[in-house]
Amino acid sequence: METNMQQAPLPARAWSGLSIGRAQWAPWARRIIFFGGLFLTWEMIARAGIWPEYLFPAPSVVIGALANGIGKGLYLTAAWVSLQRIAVGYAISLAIGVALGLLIGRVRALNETLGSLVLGLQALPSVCWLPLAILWMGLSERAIIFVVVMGALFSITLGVEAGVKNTPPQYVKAARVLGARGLALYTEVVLPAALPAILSGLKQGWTFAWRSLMAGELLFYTLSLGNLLQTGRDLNDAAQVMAVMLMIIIVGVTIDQTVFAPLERRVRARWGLNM
Amino acid sequence: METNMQQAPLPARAWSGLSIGRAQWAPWARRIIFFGGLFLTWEMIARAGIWPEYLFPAPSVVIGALANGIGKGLYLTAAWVSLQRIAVGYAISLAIGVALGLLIGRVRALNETLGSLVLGLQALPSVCWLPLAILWMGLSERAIIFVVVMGALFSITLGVEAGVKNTPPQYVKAARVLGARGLALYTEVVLPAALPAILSGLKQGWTFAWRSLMAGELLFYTLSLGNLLQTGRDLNDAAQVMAVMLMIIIVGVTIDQTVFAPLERRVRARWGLNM
Amino acid sequence: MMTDVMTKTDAPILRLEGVSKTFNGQNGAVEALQPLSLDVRAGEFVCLLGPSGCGKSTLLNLIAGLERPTTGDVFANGRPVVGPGADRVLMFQDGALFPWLNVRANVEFGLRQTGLPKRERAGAAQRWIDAVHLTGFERSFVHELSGGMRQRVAIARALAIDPAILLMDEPFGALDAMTRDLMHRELESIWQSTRKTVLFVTHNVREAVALGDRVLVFAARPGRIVAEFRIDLPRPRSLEDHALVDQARRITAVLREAGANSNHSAARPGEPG
Amino acid sequence: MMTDVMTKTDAPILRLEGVSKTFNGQNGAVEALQPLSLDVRAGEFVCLLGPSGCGKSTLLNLIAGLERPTTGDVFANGRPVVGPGADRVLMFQDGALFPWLNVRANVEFGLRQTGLPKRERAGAAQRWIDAVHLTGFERSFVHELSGGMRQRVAIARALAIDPAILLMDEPFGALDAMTRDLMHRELESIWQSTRKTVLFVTHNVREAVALGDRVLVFAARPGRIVAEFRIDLPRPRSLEDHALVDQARRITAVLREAGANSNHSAARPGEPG
Amino acid sequence: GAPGPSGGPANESAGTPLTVRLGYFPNVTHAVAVVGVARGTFAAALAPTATLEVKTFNAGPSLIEALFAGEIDIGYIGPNPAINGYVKSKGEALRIVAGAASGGALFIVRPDANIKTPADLDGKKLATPQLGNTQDVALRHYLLARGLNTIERGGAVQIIPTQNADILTLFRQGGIDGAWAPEPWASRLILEGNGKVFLDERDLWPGGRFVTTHVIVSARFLTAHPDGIKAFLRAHVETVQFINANLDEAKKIINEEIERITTRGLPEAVLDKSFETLDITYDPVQSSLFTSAEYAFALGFLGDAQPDLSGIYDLTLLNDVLAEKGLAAVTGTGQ
Ligand SMILES: Nc1ncnc2c1ncn2[C@@H]1O[C@H](COP(=O)(O)OP(=O)(O)OP(=O)(O)O)[C@@H](O)[C@H]1O
Ligand SMILES: Nc1ncnc2c1ncn2[C@@H]1O[C@H](COP(=O)(O)OP(=O)(O)OP(=O)(O)O)[C@@H](O)[C@H]1O
Ligand SMILES: [Mg+2]
Ligand SMILES: [Mg+2]
Repeated sequence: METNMQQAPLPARAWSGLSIGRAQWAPWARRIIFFGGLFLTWEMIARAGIWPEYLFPAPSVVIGALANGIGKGLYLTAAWVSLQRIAVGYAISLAIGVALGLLIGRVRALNETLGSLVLGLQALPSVCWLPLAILWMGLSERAIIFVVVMGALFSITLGVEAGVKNTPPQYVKAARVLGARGLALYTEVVLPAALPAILSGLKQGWTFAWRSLMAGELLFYTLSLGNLLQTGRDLNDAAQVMAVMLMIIIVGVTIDQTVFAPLERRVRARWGLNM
Repeated sequence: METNMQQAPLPARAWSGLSIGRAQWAPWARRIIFFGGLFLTWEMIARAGIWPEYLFPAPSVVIGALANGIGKGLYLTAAWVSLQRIAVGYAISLAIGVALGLLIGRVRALNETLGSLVLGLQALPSVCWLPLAILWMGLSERAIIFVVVMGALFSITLGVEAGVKNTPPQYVKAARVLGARGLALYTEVVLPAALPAILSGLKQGWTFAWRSLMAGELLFYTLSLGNLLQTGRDLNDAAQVMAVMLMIIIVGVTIDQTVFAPLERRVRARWGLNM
Repeated sequence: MMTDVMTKTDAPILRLEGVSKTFNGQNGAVEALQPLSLDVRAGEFVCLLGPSGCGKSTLLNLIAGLERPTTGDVFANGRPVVGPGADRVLMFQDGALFPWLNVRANVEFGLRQTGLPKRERAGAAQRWIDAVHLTGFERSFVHELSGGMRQRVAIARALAIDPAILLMDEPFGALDAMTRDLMHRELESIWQSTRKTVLFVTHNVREAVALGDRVLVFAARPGRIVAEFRIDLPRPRSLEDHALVDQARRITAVLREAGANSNHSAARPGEPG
Repeated sequence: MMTDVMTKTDAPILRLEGVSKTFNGQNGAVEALQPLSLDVRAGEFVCLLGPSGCGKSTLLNLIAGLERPTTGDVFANGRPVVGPGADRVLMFQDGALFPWLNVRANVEFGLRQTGLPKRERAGAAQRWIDAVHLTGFERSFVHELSGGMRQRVAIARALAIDPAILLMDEPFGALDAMTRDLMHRELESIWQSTRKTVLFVTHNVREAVALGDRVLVFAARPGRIVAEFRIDLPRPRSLEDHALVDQARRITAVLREAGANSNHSAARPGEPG
Repeated sequence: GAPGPSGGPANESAGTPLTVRLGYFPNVTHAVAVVGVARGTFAAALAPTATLEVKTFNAGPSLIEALFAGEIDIGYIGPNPAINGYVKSKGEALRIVAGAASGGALFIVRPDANIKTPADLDGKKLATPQLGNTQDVALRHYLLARGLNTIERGGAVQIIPTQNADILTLFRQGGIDGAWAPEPWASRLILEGNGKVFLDERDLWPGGRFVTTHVIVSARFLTAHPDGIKAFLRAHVETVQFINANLDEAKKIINEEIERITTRGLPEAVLDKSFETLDITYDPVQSSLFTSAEYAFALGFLGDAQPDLSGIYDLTLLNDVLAEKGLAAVTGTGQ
């Protein structure tokens, strides 16, 4: 049996090495073609002159603005400031949101009360939180982070709640008869069983953290993406607005590709969800 | 055998009627206690005078403002206008988002390209869409609805995508060997299998439709919740801001309780997800 | 046909008093179990036989504490059952393995709940993985296993936590004859050395006779016990033993009648297709 | 030990040429099937026996077109298999019923894909529901059924679409003896009246002998066919028939050896617990 | 700057040096604040008893909220938010202690909209920055006075309150025919949107003066630290004088500051044009505030009862400072 077990792995490993190599390049090629095509189309539409350039600039103009902003060091500093805020805000939302989502998803009385409230609160635009942020946190970083948390928290909560609610009951039953109780039941069964679904909630939460950050950064002037965006808009500088949009999209796609997508892929492979 | 089958149902139906009656009241009692307690706490904090009333009004003041606004017919007209917009915007987002989510969730090449883009686009605050809305739609209802769609669409897409990706592959395999192909595979298997997860995406999408509506309505002034909110803030009328927030929460909770929650309950019962 | 359930002199480890269960489904109510009383002595090996849908799984769920009876009470060790307990472990018909854990972690799951130190846990888990012949698959995930292998992991997982009462729902259904044979011997020796109490659901009459001290035969719609057999054959028993085969044949006859009394008596439908 | 797979004079409905499958799991690669060639005549009833994890389900998956072979090719009706087709239907080991559909809709599922009119669909579905003795449960949902009932729904669902090749993965594993008996007769009569080609995985040697024209015995790790038996006993066959029992005994011996040659030869682990 | 230790609404704790927290917009209408901060005039005037801390905002509501929350003590702000803040806090939160700018609002029209006389405005689409703000009220009052009715009142003129940035977009696109906008938007409508001046709002006011920017102070801070405010106002008046005496240098400072804070300066032409209609002054032009409030009330913007604005001004400190410097006092207190 020992020999039987060892016989197979050798050729297969070489094989899997190959196929991973292949699998890693194809997506990037696709991505490059896709985004390249997108930019090309955009450029062509912009050049066709259907819309005035000051409203619908070509990507070359936008990238020029971006390069200029980055060259002056402004955009990178701004992005760095914003990234720090979003990191902190997202981390806080994550911690509270996961706990809250677990509770709401599994405790029926909480679901009926707090759950509805969360859904209501989530519908509130970030601008509603600005006065309270100033009132409770003062004119400080904390106020901005508060706005980020208010924007992302409920989204994460709802995502976790949904994941947890849709946990196949069979797993919970199995865990209960095996002696899992209280917290362990949540952390060792409900949470991992729901992880594929929860991950999508976290992804949504991440994007809403961005949205709220852009609103929160308008509380007062600091060099940040939110203010660059607003300044661009105030000056009717479509190129700057789009450059900031591009930065948000690039950061978003990068985070997706380096954090969420691999995580999701691994989780799904492990959970046997790939077809 | 006939008699055996008919024997059981009789007592059980009476029984289930009873338990439904019981089950329907308890949640409402809990909800009333919960929200009642919430308002009481809020009132007490506000009355304690830690924060100035013009920044942190008591619920009684807010409800006064609400009653006044409703009494004058303003709030209801505004809510009606906003509700119509959100209904249209949400319906459009739903149709496109479900289709897009299905595609992204199941077609790998699309996932790697369009999927990332959606994630990036979702991170954009609604304010980014305002100039493009004016550019493409002009000063019309369509511009506002465009903003709503841009706000909710990607959230719904991501929700559907996640649900679809996490479809147990066993179901798809079974459907394929039973002859399901192409569209039928999606509409008859992937979509229903993912429905519990998709519902949560739709719920999130609904709340983000609200957020975007509030931003979109600022495009130009019309009597609407978004403008009442902004006017409230411009006038430093905290009571009005909170009254509008309250309206949003109330509408949100109502929609949750009358549309999403029962839908979710039914789906989960049918899918056997209740424990 | 219904024989009275006998009571033992020693206190039963498991006692069911007028336990019944009715489900309210989309299809109206289904009386899964009619009121039923049953005593099980500590160390007894009870096999449950019966047509599909007669309430065997439901009964195990009630004893495990996963479902509450519609009427009646379940007592384990004299205490009423209000939920799952470490004294009773249920092995599910479909395995219900955790897909996010590999084989080793699945087997260790119950042990981790008891707070057993890591080293001992690993040792115990490995012993059970070896016992179900999955050595070398410790790090595989559930979806990488065959049907029979999954069932074996489920068995190892249930046995690893060493409960007083083992509730096994068709545990050997997906096993090949040889593994099944091995598992019979394994289970019997565990049972004999630890004097566990076992409730064992199976569709295999000979398996029931080979393993059980007592065999309960259920009928369906509504679910109820229609017969009870004591098996006094000496152990270890062989599936080929004449006395065993005879006993099995008698039970099969009763079972057939139980089936005939429930829905199988329906006229055979016309040949479809 | 390995006997050559025989070729028939009439064109085989199913032909496997050097088909092998290796999985790359978290635990390294597993060679589920060594290169294997096999011809199946139209109308043949082939039973697959073998220890757990020897690649039986994998083989059916390959034929169904759900997995692509690592090497080799599968031909159905002379055309290479590149995906699932209406000519081959696979019944899964775990049923894989759709929880959002009730019993009737599950059975109708395949028929709906063929575009059969509603009325005919309902009629055919009802016939099959009756055939698996689930009359009265048409509107129940999957989670409201017992394990055996689910298996029966899966059987009805697969048979309803009337494919030329039926791939059945332990279809009767969760059935009680009597239903199993009925289903045997049902399946045999369907097979005889429609001359379907059946590949049937089971762990029950007597079942294999009772149903099959041919019985293939697999060994595990790596998965391969180690023996092949033609069963020429007259039909209908009885499980109690002497010739059948003898044949089964011979196959069991081979099977035991096949098992012994794969991982069961590992030293029995120490008594745990 | 680094967040100061001065939390809470107070600053009342004696002993520790006083921190004066100033809020303003990096904008041409806030020129006094921008220049005063940049040249260190405020900080110098407050030293050594108090230090200056600045926060810059981009919208009125945030600044007022910060003042309400006790996060800033002094602010530069337009008449609308000042009135709203005063009314909403029932006169508790703030006082206007000086003016900072006058003028700087123009009615710009598109050349191809063919608007020559007020009568041509009928049936046109006109934009204002915000429903009920100074420009919105001015436009509505202007129309009403000329017998033109808006759509809401059964007329044909459509007024579209929309954000300044969108006004420019719509103007360029031809989505609107004209806009009543403050500087620097008015200048940008002219320079970037090719707009024509239909009316300079100064022409509507006696002496061509109407308030555009104020200095407001938290009422509590004013009571607790009148000396600090006085010192600040001294610097304020000096800065006004400096700007008026050195307009070119001031413009340069302003644009540098705007660029420093928002990363982007204004085009020089826009800046120059803005200062053509904008007057930098410490006079709060009280009468214009009251008049504008009356118009607003008549148009239904200030609620059901005419708000009592009598206590909104506290100009004694400003007049003290003016007296010190031998300048004429600002007049016209009360209605
Ligand atoms: N997706 C997979 N990834 C990795 N290994 C797999 C995968 N699927 C199957 N295997 C391995 O392939 C081998 C054969 O599996 P298969 O399911 O075909 O066995 P089987 O003969 O059907 O067994 P059983 O009788 O227990 O159902 C097993 O060793 C299993 O671990
Ligand atoms: N959640 C449920 N809702 C409604 N009916 C149910 C539910 N669970 C079980 N039933 C019904 O109860 C009856 C008994 O089911 P049970 O699973 O106990 O049968 P079983 O004896 O284990 O059968 P099998 O041998 O097929 O596993 C069946 O008729 C089934 O349809
Ligand atoms: Mg069962
Ligand atoms: Mg298998």
